[in-house]
Amino acid sequence: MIGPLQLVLILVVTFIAAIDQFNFLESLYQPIVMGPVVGAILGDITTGLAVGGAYQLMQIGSMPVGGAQPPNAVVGGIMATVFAVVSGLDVNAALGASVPFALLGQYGVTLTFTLMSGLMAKADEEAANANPAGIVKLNYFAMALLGLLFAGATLVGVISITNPTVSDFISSLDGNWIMGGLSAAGGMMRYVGFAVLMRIMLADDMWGIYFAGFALAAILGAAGLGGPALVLVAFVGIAIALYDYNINVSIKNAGGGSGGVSDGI
Amino acid sequence: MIGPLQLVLILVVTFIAAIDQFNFLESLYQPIVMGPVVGAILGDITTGLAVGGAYQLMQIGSMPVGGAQPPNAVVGGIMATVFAVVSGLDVNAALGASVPFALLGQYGVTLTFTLMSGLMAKADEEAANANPAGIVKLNYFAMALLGLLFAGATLVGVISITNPTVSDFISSLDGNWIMGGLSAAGGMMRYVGFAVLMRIMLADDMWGIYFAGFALAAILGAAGLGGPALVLVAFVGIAIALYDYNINVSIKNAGGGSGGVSDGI
Amino acid sequence: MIGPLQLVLILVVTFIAAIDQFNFLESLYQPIVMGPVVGAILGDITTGLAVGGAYQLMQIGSMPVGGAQPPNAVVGGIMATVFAVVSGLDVNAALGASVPFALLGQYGVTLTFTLMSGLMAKADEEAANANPAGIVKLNYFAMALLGLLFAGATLVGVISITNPTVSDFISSLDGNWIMGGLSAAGGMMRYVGFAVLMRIMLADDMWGIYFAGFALAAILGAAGLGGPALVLVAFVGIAIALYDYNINVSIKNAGGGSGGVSDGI
Amino acid sequence: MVSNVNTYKDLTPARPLDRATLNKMVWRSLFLQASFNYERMQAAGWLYGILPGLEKIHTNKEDLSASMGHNLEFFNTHPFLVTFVMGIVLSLEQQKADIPTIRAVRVAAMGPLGGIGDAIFWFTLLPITAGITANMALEGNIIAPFLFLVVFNVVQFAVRYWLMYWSYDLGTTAIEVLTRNAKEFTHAASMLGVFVVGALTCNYGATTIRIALQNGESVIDVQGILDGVLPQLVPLSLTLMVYFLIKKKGWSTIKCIGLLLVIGIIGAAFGIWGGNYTPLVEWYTLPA
Amino acid sequence: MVSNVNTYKDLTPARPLDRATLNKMVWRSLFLQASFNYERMQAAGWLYGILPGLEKIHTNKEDLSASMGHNLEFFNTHPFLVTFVMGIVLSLEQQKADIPTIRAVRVAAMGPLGGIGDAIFWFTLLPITAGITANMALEGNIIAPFLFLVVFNVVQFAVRYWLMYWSYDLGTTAIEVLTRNAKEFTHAASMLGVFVVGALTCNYGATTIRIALQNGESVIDVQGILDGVLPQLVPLSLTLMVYFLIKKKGWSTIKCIGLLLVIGIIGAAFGIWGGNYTPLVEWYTLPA
Amino acid sequence: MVSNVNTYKDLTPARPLDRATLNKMVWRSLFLQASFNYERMQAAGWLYGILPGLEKIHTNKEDLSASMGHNLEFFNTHPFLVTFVMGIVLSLEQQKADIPTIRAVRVAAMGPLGGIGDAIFWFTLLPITAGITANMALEGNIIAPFLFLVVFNVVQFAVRYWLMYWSYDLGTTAIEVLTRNAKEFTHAASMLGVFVVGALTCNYGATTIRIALQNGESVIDVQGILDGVLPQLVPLSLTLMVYFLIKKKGWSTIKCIGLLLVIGIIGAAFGIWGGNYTPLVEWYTLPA
Ligand SMILES: OC[C@H]1O[C@H](O)[C@@H](O)[C@@H](O)[C@@H]1O
Ligand SMILES: OC[C@H]1O[C@H](O)[C@@H](O)[C@@H](O)[C@@H]1O
Ligand SMILES: OC[C@H]1O[C@H](O)[C@@H](O)[C@@H](O)[C@@H]1O
Repeated sequence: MIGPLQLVLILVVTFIAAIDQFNFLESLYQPIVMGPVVGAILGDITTGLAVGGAYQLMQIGSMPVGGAQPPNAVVGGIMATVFAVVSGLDVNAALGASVPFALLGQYGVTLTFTLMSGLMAKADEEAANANPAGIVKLNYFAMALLGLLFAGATLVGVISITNPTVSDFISSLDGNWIMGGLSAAGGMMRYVGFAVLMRIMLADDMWGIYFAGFALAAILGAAGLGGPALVLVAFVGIAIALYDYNINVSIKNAGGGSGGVSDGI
Repeated sequence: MIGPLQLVLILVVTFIAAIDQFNFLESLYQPIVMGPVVGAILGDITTGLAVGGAYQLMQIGSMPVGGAQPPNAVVGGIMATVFAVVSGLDVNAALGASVPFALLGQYGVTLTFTLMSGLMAKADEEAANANPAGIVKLNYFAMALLGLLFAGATLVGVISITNPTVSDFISSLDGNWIMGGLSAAGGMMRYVGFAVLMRIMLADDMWGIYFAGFALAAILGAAGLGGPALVLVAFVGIAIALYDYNINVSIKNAGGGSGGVSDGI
Repeated sequence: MIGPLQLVLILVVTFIAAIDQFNFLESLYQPIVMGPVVGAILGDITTGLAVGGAYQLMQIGSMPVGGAQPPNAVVGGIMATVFAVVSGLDVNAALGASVPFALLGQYGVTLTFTLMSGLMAKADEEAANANPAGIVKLNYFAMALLGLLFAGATLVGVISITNPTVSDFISSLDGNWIMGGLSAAGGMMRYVGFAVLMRIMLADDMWGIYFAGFALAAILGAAGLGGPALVLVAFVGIAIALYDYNINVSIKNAGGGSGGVSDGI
Repeated sequence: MVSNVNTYKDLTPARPLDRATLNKMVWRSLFLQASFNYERMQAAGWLYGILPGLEKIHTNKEDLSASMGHNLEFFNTHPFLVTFVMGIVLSLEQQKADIPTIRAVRVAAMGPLGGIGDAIFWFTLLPITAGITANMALEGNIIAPFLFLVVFNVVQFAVRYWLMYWSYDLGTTAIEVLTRNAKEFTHAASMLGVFVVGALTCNYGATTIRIALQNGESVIDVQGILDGVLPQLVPLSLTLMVYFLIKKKGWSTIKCIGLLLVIGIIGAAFGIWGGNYTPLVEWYTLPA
Repeated sequence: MVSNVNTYKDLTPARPLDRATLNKMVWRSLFLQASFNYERMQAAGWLYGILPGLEKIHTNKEDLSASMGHNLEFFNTHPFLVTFVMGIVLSLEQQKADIPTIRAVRVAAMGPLGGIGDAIFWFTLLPITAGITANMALEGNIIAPFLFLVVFNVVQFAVRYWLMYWSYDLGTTAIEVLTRNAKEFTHAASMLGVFVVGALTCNYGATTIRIALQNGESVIDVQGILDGVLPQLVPLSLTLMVYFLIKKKGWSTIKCIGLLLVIGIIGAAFGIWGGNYTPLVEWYTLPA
Repeated sequence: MVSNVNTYKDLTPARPLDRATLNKMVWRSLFLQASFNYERMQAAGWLYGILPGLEKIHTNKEDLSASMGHNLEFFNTHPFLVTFVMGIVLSLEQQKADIPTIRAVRVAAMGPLGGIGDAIFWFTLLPITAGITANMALEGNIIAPFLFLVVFNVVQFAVRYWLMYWSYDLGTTAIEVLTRNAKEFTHAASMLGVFVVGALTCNYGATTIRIALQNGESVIDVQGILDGVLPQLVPLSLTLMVYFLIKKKGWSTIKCIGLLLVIGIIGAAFGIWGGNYTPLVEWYTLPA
């Protein structure tokens, strides 16, 4: 059902998206883009668009922060589109069926990040030799590695699901509790992102502001302002931040530098 | 219609609740508990539960603060249940008919608190003699006094309403303007509690924050967040309080102690 | 259709309102008052009330600030009422048809304010001669001038629209894009007022607070609190202002005057 | 009775109180208001609560008498937070601090803790737990009262225990912490309290206006008009009125309660306040 | 005209002004803007307002002339708050303060009071009272205009009277209060004002987009999409644009008004702005 | 590898970098994370990005080696904001500042910029643009992906360019600005970030409870009850749990992700989490 040219094109797109997820535009790889692109390759751009949009909404807020990897949207998004167009699953089922591949992608990233740690000694060597070309090459190599790993994962995915046994099995998973659990877990990944941000930024005196932000979002949601919520949150947040900055600068100047930002209770 | 054992049980329960309203768990006495308990004694737990729940909602926010007594929920709640189960009034009518008894209870508390003032001289004597047992006894005496007064009030209440003339009269009061006025006044009691709190806490520079709290609650109510309103108010309030604390400590440290919390405009 | 007495009364009312828009009660001139008054003169108080209310709502928020003149509500409101009662236009059409006259009024005010600039030299002379009466006369003169200009504009308006050609022409303008554009522009005039206020008050460190106010109003609107919105905004604003005052006074006192209000980022 | 002794006879610090005594006093703290009265409020209940500690600390009869004496002075705080004051005061007693110092600390702590406690426990925790479970009760769910009792009391006991141990263990440090930034802490806590009370005024406003007039086709609904000006305007006005009477006119709360009773009944006579009743004077007909 | 006299001839403080004169000046303050003009704005109306006081204070013709002269300099504030400035200035005149001092105080007060007054009276009190009563008027209630006039003017007169007496009585103290923390007061008041203006921008935003396109089954409603991004985005953008033109490009308000007229009309020609009209160029069909 | 050289050999400031080199580095900054790894994160990508500048500045091989060496130390910030760090560091390199100074500035800038950038770009800009366009996509609008790419990348490139030029031009002044009020700036920026993260926790909370029980006529809907206590209570609890594990128990993020996977799957086995699936253990029947 997938011709060889189509397969090659999908692998090329995967290669690019894998790199783009951390480099270059850091946006091409998003499901809302990959969905229609893969859809177009497979001859059904409309379905691709629908899957891409749905996947995008599902994973909104699950971003890598400080390097923490949620289930991977690149492999996930591409495979969901393949499921919908080729296996004919409906959008929801396609989303569910793609979860194991998203986990595979997550694993691929973690693997690359671990392997690349080993190459840092090599980088130090190039630095010691004042050899810029070596640094350049090392970076290119890492991107190629990630791209190839992802293309490989997608290849395995595409081939296996065109195999009737596998695809029957996967379809049968729809509505299964494991899939339900993976989806639920997928939705929870963003909390890791939030927690990491809090570890970075939240000083002891800022717990209140965290809960205040929560409260504001709750109000906006209940008032039917879910859409512009974040813009309005930013408005209020900027007011608070500017005020905080000005007051603390005033305090510092008043006190000849001895005071300044308090260190919490 | 009320057997002797039932009567005794009700009086015992009243005795306990009267003490509990200021001591021990300070929660057993609440209508939501007393309703079903008295209902169970009278053989109709379901009605008791309904009356208890309704009374609880009606008097929410009417708490004694600094000793100021609103109409009494103990006698009120118990008598409302008796009205509903024994006299067969519907929930609303039972609530209304119980108001005079709630006022009676309020009077009982005020009386006790006045009487006990007189015993403080006795307490001083025990202290002068370094006699702990005397202090213990004095406290037990006061609780027993309150319990007995309340049991008495309930006894009068129960006996009088099982008297057909009295009960007919009370039923006839339903929808009467005096009952309406007493209910309205009951709803106003909480404002005294609020005002007392304000007198305790509200410095001149805090009028704004009072109105801001009011505004936030208005928004929460309008946005359909009446339920979680107070939690969200607490979230925002904690943010404000923490910020205030940190800023004022910073100011104090900056200024070598000369500045600190301003004393209002 | 308009008798001579009615015409005279309208001109007298216009004369008074023209002065009142900047002096005396500064409220008589509002469309909600002028509508029913002119309606009464023309014998249809009900229509006058309706037009006055509608015009008032349309121009709410368009106030002169720092002397900046929006389309004029005095001539506009009076003419809209005349249109509705005499020409029988429905309320919306009457509002639209009155726009050119509102622009005429705006021009009249600008003209007066320019002319009066020239008389300031005369005022200096009276001051040099320590002649209070001269100052008094000058002020009376200016008010009379404005009143007469406005009465004139209204006279022209009333006469021309009782002329069938003119009135047919004006009716034909209803729904025309130019009228639509004038209405849209009229609605935009208030932004000038807002911007002028911002130029006066907004220091660099206050951008946040501007957006916070915007956000609060957005929430209030969405929560269905459009009516009490400004009261609630004032509540919160007062809280912020009081807090700001107290904190900055504290900072100043802490630092021996060196610190105080910060001058923005 | 203000005691006239200023220092204890025996100034050797006593041995620290053992767990059993502390626990016992947590339990006794439940009866803080046993002999509540208008003269000294919780004074005798307070003394009852700390007696087990005082008896261990002051082995000397004279000192016990002196200590009991000054611990019978006016006292009032929130019942759930009293163990915090207990812990600090007992640690001072144990170290045989000057009596005026102990008094000052006791008085300084009881005021703000009273206000905060009322706002947090009587006006926030209670309404939330009782409100939710009351609604469950109205739906016939028999779990409701149990759920209420469990949640409310778990919080109550956790607070009482934890504060007792925390403040006693910190001992004088607690006082240091409390006093160093006391003004700032009180200010911030009061801000929180006032903010919550502002919200309560709106949230629990329970007074509505009944008046409504048929005006041709349409109905003039006074409450509706007021809501368009400011939701809960009547409760806000009444609260501010009571505050004004207490603060500026020095009214007692009992007098305010009386006034509200009068306002309630007279208002109902004229059909002003909302509710299900027939006014005495029916000067308007409710639209159908 | 900036006066070149710096001190009055007669430096003996005049007798305090009597109630009748103060009242008279409150009434005269109603005509502050009688001779409003682009050169000195309310200058001559201001002088008119305080003349009764000046005549009592400066019995000497030369001083009266000097005083009238410097009180004819540029002046602009909010009409309802002018009596506050009157009170302070008159108390300074009475004490025969230096003219530069009087000028400085007058100028310092008029600016912030102008901004605050506009925000509070023109943009808050007026819309609330006029808005509510206008809605009553639309329902045919003839009470509406009366209610509007009463509420609005009760506030106006209360403010004018109270400020006059308060600021005159405080006399120099008022100035002390005002000047000691003037920077802080102005900052706080401006915060309030800016906050309110931010809210007004959203609340009174009156410009909508009319464009809507049929797209197969569904309708692409531009205003709806914008509302999903930020309610009142267009009014906010236009306000910021005007602010930018005034602040950074130095445009006059009249030029801004002209620009908005052009934008309004050209936009309507292309059917961009909401409203009930037929565009000149119909490049899209409104979905039914 | 922490370099052991502290000053460059050649201390003559290099010529300012030309536009072409700056532009080139903006482009290279797009590949900051090319060789991302768990040991030094963006270190090698960071060096790759500034190499064109370093090569121009350090004509001497030894210095180039020293500079490359210390620029290979641990580095991590938000990719879109990296050019701000680039600009400052390059201006310091050009002036041949001490290596420890350069290191300190680099480290001081990368932390807060990382947090802020994540909050603003990953959690605000991205969800807004992707969210709106995803909804358009679901309606079949093929413009959606293009709109997303254009808006997102216009912002990205504007930010990258502008920050590079701004921070390089300001040069040492930027550092002065940044360091003078650095503590205050970081505090304020963190406040903003924390506030936004609080909002995100509520706004993007994606975990619901499926459990619902038929209770006679009525349905006990657990999620509904929780919403009555606090909307998004479950996401808040889970976030706080993860935060606690990371902060207090020192868990790695990978371990937290594993835990959530387990919680997700076990919960689904018992039908706890919302979603369209059949639990393994069906201990309750969903009401119809
Ligand atoms: O947290 C800062 C930064 O950390 C890592 O570099 C990645 O996860 C980025 O996506 C993130 O912006
Ligand atoms: O106000 C503090 C305190 O005062 C009195 O003791 C009682 O009314 C308590 O309920 C209250 O908590
Ligand atoms: O801005 C202050 C003041 O300026 C001018 O005098 C007029 O536009 C007034 O309406 C306004 O109050």
